Amino acid sequence: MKERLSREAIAMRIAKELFDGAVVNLGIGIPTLVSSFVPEGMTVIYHTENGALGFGPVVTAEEMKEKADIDLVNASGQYVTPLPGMCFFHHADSFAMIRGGHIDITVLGVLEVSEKGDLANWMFPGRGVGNIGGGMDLAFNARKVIVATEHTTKDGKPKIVKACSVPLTAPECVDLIVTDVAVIEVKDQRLLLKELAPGWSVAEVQALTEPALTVSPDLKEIELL
Amino acid sequence: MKERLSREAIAMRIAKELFDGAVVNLGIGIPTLVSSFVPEGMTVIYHTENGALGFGPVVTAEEMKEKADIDLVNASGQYVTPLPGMCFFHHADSFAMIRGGHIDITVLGVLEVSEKGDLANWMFPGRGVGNIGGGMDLAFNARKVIVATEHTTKDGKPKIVKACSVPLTAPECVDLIVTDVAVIEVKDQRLLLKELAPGWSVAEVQALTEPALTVSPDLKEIELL
Amino acid sequence: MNKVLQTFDEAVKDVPDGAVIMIGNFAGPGGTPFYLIQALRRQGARNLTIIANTAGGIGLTLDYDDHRVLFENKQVRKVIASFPFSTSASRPSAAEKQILSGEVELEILPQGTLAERIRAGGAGIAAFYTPTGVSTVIEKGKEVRVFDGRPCLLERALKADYAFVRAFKADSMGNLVYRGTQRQFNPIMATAARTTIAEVDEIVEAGELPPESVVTPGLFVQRIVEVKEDPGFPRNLKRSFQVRRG
Amino acid sequence: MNKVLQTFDEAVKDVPDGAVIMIGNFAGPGGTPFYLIQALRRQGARNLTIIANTAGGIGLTLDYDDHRVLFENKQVRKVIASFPFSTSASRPSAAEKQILSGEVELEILPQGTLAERIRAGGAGIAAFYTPTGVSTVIEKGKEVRVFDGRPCLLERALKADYAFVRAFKADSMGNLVYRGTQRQFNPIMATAARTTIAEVDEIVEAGELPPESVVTPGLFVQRIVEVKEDPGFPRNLKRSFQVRRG
Repeated sequence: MKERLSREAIAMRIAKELFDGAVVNLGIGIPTLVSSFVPEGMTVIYHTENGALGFGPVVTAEEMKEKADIDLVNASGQYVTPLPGMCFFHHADSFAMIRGGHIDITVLGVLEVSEKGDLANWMFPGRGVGNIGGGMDLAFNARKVIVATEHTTKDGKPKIVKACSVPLTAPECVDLIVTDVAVIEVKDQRLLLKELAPGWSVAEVQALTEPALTVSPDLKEIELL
Repeated sequence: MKERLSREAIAMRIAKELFDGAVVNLGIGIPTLVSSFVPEGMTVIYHTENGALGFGPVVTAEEMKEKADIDLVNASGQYVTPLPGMCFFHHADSFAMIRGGHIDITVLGVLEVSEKGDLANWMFPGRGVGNIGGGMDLAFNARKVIVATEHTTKDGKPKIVKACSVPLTAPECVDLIVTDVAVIEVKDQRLLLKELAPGWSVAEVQALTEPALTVSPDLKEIELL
Repeated sequence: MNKVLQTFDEAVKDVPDGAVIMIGNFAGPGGTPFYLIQALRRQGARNLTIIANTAGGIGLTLDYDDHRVLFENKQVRKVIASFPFSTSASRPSAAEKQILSGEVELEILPQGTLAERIRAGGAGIAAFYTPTGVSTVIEKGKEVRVFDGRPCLLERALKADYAFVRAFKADSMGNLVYRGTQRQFNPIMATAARTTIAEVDEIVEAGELPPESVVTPGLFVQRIVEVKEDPGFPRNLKRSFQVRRG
Repeated sequence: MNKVLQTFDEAVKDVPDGAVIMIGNFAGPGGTPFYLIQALRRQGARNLTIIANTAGGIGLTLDYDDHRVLFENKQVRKVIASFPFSTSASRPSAAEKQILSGEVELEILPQGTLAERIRAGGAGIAAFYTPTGVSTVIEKGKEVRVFDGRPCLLERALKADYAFVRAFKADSMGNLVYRGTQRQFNPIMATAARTTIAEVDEIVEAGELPPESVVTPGLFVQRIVEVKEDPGFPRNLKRSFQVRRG
């Protein structure tokens, strides 16, 4: 059985990296889903580039009419909800937090990630243009950079590559790669395969990965809970 | 009649340099007195290095018991009074205002000022030590630097000198020198004598001044009101 | 000392061709000076340099006429931004076409570098070293220098002739407060321009804003205009303002 | 995630010899973490580097035991300050004597440079160029570089192991608000230390501080201690606190 993990399952696995009191910035896409899987009783404090800390979940479609407030949005332009203890600040202060190393964990999307942990995620492939936004500051400066991604492109090509072919977001920045088939730690410029999706073998994951994987002595199946 | 102007009169003359809406930072000593002579109807906005803007007059000895508040002090440690429209900020923001050129006028004290407009006012003479405080940022960065001083030291030596003998606060920063006998503009690295205290001649002021003074074609008696 | 003007047209009247203008803008209309932008379109100044997070019309959130209208009206020569392109390949913005054709010059920056360069402009910091961007396209043409073992880029201050900012309330001294995430680039842009023009929901008397809550001290604000009700306001935007005011 | 501690002694317990400590302090006791300083004196860590506006005991305002007690107790090896000496020649501070004898090392800085170096430490800016100090004693040993025709000095970021800050209220998340001119160096020091300890008048529940009024976001604050009434409090200081609370 070679099922791949859903986007939600990837997010669930990443949620296990969080800790009580962690300050976390989530990128667009799968990363946003991570907030849905924070264990009960754990306080995770969300940061958004546009200057808010400690806000609550994204407003759902049903809540939109009642709760959407154009002055309470995250960096993806989604409406979010107020939470006791949240606060606001301007963009220079917000990136002082990022650049100053005050963000514990960021979760980002991926176009390509290299065996050294180089991350590329800002260029639109084929369009010749790109948006850097806040991702580059996060990739360079967050204490821990986790990337969330499908293991391969829609065409089946590896997204984990020997060297990135598109412009970098940041070199050697990624700490942990969580995909729909594996969890891989970037350690000493090597890729350490730590967890496999249910039913997947090392060889099968390696076949979808361009650089050679080092297999962790503690290799295990991904646990989501 | 060779009377010298009082400290209050020096402050009165400096007050004539203010304008409606001016943002002003006053140093310790004679400069502090300037705020007492702002013309009726003119709004002058005071800035203090420790992070307040638009506050009111210093609390007098009689008002002390009723009005002194340890959380409303100026950079000299004097209690000041609240005023509608005042606001507070931290030290980095306060000096961003100074360094960024947002202070229209600063009035500072003097140990020595040179013919080029070099200012020296931070070393305690004879003690071999000194306090820089906020004066150096103000001298370097305020749009207009006015110095308020007696023309000579207690020993009768010129405070306006060819070159400063004590460590500089800032080179070529002074725009206007107001003393107890004259008003002198620093222009193109020369000293332009513009006003004389009542009863004083050019020669008498020159005799108390080390560098040569250029006499303004519009030379007149100091007008205080 | 009167900073209050009655119309947005009056507020932008003196913007000359070739002016450098900072515009507060991020993810939706909350913190965008919508009416000032509209007035500048009517006023028609050309060859502008726009400094803003986006180049307008990125299609991320509510669809409304942000500063994309200045590109559509061919008033822009150069844009300095971190997120200059539409999020949708099928709906490229006016800026995207003009940038790709070479009609508009783009300087793209990491968002934190953009913000810090603006703050530096307001704070009299000539330049600073940041780690962000080393070994990426951002490095090109910039000095790299190592501090404590970490390579950093030298980045220069950004200043402007005008800043268009959006705030919640102003008092008559020009002090500004912002609502929620409305703050974004607005407070730093207010510090970095020769003339800062604030578009606000309400102007109150001096003393009505708690002095500890002021975010933009009045010395940074030269002109203030209050938003009046406007029947021609874009539908989507109006709906969201109703949400806000409700 | 509990940041609240019951005693000041507990809050400073782990300060090691040789630690770098920032202390909020300016012109009087309003924004000075009085009790944290007292606790550090009792705790006794030595060879400290103190980063503060003064070196304590400058005699400018109310006479009270600020961080001069750390110098008197010979706990300090180095001080980085803008206003290190007493304003009164006849009453030199402990720091002054120790600096002149060579016992304590002094790095003197313009106040704005001190503040900006602290902010840079918190903001991940490795170094910056400021015009202040060129052609003065401050220039010594520093790189001078001309930007837009104006010479500037290269100044490096300052960081600390601990920041002792004084605020008005904290909430349980560590968010801080300040009263009036109490702010001064406290908010920037809170950003630049590995461990920031806040001494506050009152700790309230999360949500009680209006979110737009928070000056120090909670992520910068690791420990919070509330000031209790203290009969041994210096007379002058107590009088002024009564003024405040009245």
